[in-house]
Amino acid sequence: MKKLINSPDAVIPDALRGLAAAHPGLNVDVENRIISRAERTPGKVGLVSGGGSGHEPLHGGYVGRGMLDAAAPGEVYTSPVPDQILAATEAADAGAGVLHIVKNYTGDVLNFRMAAELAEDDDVRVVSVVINDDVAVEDSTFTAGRRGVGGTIVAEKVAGAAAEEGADLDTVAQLAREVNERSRSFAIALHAGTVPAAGKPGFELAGNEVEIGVGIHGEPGRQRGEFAPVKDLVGYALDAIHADLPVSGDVLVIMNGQGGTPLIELYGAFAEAADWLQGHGATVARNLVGNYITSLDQAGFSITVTSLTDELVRLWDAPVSTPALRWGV
Amino acid sequence: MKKLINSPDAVIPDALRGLAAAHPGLNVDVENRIISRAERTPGKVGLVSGGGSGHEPLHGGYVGRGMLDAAAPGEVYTSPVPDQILAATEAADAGAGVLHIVKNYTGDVLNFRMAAELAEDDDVRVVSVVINDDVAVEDSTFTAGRRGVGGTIVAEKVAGAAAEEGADLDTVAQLAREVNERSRSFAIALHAGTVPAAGKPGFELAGNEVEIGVGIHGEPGRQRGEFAPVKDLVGYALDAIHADLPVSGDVLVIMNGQGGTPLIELYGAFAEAADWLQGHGATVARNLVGNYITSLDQAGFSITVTSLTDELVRLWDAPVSTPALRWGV
Amino acid sequence: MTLDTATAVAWITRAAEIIRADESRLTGLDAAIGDGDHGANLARGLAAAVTSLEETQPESPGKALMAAGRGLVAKTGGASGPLYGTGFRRAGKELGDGTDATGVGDALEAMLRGIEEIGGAVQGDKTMIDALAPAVAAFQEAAGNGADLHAAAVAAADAAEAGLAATVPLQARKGRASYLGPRSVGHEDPGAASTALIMRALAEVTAP
Amino acid sequence: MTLDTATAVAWITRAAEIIRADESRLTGLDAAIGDGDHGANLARGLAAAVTSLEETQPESPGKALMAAGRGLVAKTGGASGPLYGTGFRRAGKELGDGTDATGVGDALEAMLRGIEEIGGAVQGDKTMIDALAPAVAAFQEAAGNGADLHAAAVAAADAAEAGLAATVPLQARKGRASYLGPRSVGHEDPGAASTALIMRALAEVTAP
Ligand SMILES: Nc1ncnc2c1ncn2[C@@H]1O[C@H](COP(=O)(O)OP(=O)(O)O)[C@@H](O)[C@H]1O
Ligand SMILES: Nc1ncnc2c1ncn2[C@@H]1O[C@H](COP(=O)(O)OP(=O)(O)O)[C@@H](O)[C@H]1O
Ligand SMILES: [Mg+2]
Ligand SMILES: [Mg+2]
Ligand SMILES: [Mg+2]
Ligand SMILES: [Mg+2]
Repeated sequence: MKKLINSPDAVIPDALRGLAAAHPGLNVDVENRIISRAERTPGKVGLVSGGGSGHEPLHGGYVGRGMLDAAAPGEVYTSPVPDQILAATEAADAGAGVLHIVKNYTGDVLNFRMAAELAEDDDVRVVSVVINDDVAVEDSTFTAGRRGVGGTIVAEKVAGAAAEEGADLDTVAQLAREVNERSRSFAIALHAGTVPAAGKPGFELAGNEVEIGVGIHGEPGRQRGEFAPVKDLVGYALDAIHADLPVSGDVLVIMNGQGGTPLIELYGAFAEAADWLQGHGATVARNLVGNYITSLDQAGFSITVTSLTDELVRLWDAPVSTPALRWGV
Repeated sequence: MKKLINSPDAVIPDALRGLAAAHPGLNVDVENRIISRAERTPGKVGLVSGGGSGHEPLHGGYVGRGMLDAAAPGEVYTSPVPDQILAATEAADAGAGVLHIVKNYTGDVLNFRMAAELAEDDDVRVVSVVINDDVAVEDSTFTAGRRGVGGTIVAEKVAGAAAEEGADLDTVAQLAREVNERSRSFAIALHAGTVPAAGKPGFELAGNEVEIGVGIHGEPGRQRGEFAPVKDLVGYALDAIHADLPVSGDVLVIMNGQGGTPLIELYGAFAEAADWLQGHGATVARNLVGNYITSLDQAGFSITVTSLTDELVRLWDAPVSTPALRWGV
Repeated sequence: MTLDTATAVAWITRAAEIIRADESRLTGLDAAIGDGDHGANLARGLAAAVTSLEETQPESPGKALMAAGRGLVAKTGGASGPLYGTGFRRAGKELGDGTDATGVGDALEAMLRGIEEIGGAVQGDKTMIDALAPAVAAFQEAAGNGADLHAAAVAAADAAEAGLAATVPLQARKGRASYLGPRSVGHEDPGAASTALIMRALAEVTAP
Repeated sequence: MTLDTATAVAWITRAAEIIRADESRLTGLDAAIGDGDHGANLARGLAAAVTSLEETQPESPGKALMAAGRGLVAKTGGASGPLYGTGFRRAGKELGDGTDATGVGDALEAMLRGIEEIGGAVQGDKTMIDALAPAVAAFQEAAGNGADLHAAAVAAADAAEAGLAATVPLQARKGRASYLGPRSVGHEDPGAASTALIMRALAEVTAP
């Protein structure tokens, strides 16, 4: 394994040091692993998210005006711990309560739940919204439910914009829930990423294989499939999304890279997605193409489709200034 | 070779279709491979760049307000052809002449030169600035001179901002030249990228080897070195830069990924660069951390250091709205 | 022999040692059907539990397990941190000032109930419960039959290992492995494996 | 035999064929010390040259080579497009309405001068010049000694191949290979290899 690291143990503190050096507008507590905005707006609802590291720019890259107030990154692919989430919650609290945006993984849900209890002990009101947009996982009593993936970014952006406008905690939480209900994602990988401490890829694929329905933690997908032209892979992903929540009207599309796929391929994949959606009567009204929620150096894509309303478009378009998303300011 | 493509031949048109679908504010001529701004500002100096494909977001990703007016992407790693550059030049011309920002490669220089001659035949005044910031290559009569790499982005941003303000062609060109003189870059790769038509990596490295002083075309570097902690690799690159143009005062740093390196590693590398520069008495006044000039899915980093003036900072901070860089608007 | 403070501390210390020694096996199990961090998570968490014991110098075995649980929650992360952390805290609360085999059986049952409560898993879901539930049952049965602490702990450890083996043919219904659907069949559950090690540690430190 | 229009067209057509057939060898040479696109570039460029000949139906061999040169410039890209394109255009200008071996020698010399002029390379820089310069010299010497077009072209092709072989020990001083410094030693130059093929194509189409 060759990586641009000092040692597997140092990956996260080193990345946080870099984030701090690159973005002087953020408070980065390297030791306690909390990234927060330097200024609090009194009376604004605070937004906190977090999860395992290895998904950069998620989550630290979405801290800033118009999105998160604080983020708590855990070890690579491991949810953060309650004390850390509590500290992020306290950093985000400006008197109007705090929204926890939690991706649906047992570890994230449990650790955030413990943190929320601790915060309530400190008289900080916390509402949690659990994101579970990945249609690769059946949502049934036979699973831990769907995973949270790309929809998280949309929820953070939309809820963050509403909080910036002065909406109250319940309204902000309701918007995050609405985004989650309107968002679906699906991912396919060509090569697994390598966790630095493990030193080898999470799964091994043959030259003609792809991993279908993967998550963002290098976990194997629901099945292995045959490598195919990008048009077919994107079509497969969109079929799965469409079967779950039929696409129509204006949609936001995130054509997301998993960390090791270059932009030239993602644009090609996006071309296929735009064609497919047009063929199914939907219009790509907003989009992101690039690396927004990754799995270290994994190669592949995920696609997130959010069915838009005028209000969601307005909040999506609202100014944002974070390391990873910036416009209007 | 597994890539998100339909076929090696379709990579560029597919990516251009995707760019068109993602950015309705751009005119993308897929057949003739020209990306241009939808609107021309009469009397504004036009900026044109181009080069091989495979470096995304360079160059099409830098077309838009405050940067390029048009870009001409060639085949993968192959400079564009004169007719194409001519068409981009004509798309960019708004009556005040056109600046060609050309990276120093024999193919780019020759094809841009031919295009400039053709444009002058059509009474479009063209000034060319050749970027050659890569200190890995000795600039001597024994080489084709230094390669143009990351400094290109800074030149395009600064010159683009000046053009937007109404500066004339000679002023805009002089700024691009100044950026070039003040910029130095160096790159190290961990794995070569794979050209789709070739189907295998440009070079093969053993598990403990890195390629030192690589360019952006999967060409081997000047030497092979031993894999080492990122602190040492970044130090090596900065030593080379510093030996050529001693760093001091305020600098702009681009910690750039080569396409296959995840952001968590680039932030770690940036932390080391910031420490090194501070230790050498320089201050990182502005920075970019991410994939800005890539080599398909190559793993590794390049670092570009531009020594700043107040005027350069002002022009760097000026509003920009392109697929790859956006702020202030 | 009762489970006194020194034994409780020894249990956690020994568990930390053997989990650390078997870290890569646990990680390998988790890589196959999860995300490959269970070994690292638990090694880190149990090391924190040991530190927390050193720092708090607990005066009772109950306080020792509670301190260990807090250390686990504070440093493990992932699913196993809150699950084991809550489990040890509940066990500690139940255990109080130290007790014989029957009391320890109650404490282990409290651990099981705590983990079931916050994780929502039941036996057969292919989780740590599949090792813990039979271990607790075996411990209680042995204690009920008059076994001493060590003998009951050995029975529990054996039952946990059998429970671990029984996870192989199961399809996971909780945790990350559930995302794999039928592909989760044919592998040992990593959390069940770590539970078996933790039970074995108890058997070791209670040996006369 | 003079180099008439049909022969000029045949030269380009044959060159396109053999470059296409040897595309992967050229690409391999370029991958070793350049960027691995020379085979694809020239195959694409010469195919465009052939298309341009079909479209323009040139009336003279000079016009044929000029049309081929324009086609090459318009589609090849990279360093070799402008270099070969300019070379063929200059050769075509010099060639005019067709001529015997001596006149073809002058045309080839014009090609060489054109490439030298825009590329700035001299013999020994490890470029296509290292094949072309000896080929032109050999052609002219043979023609000066009374050889016919075919014999002169065979001499040129042989000299180009020898020139190619002689690039192996050289360190590149132009083009991408120069970035490798001493690491460029020990490889054939891809542009010299394609020049040798183009000269061989001339020898073939002029065979009686
Ligand atoms: N809901 C649950 N109830 C009980 N145990 C669970 C549950 N979810 C997961 N586990 C256990 O946790 C183990 C995984 O722990 P770990 O790898 O540390 O956390 P994560 O899954 O967050 O990466 C699984 O093998 C399983 O035994
Ligand atoms: N300045 C030059 N003069 C003459 N020939 C050159 C020069 N630069 C490069 N070449 C030739 O061009 C060949 C490479 O062509 P090609 O691979 O198509 O272009 P690129 O180098 O732009 O990828 C080299 O092998 C060399 O023979
Ligand atoms: Mg985990
Ligand atoms: Mg090239
Ligand atoms: Mg795990
Ligand atoms: Mg080449």
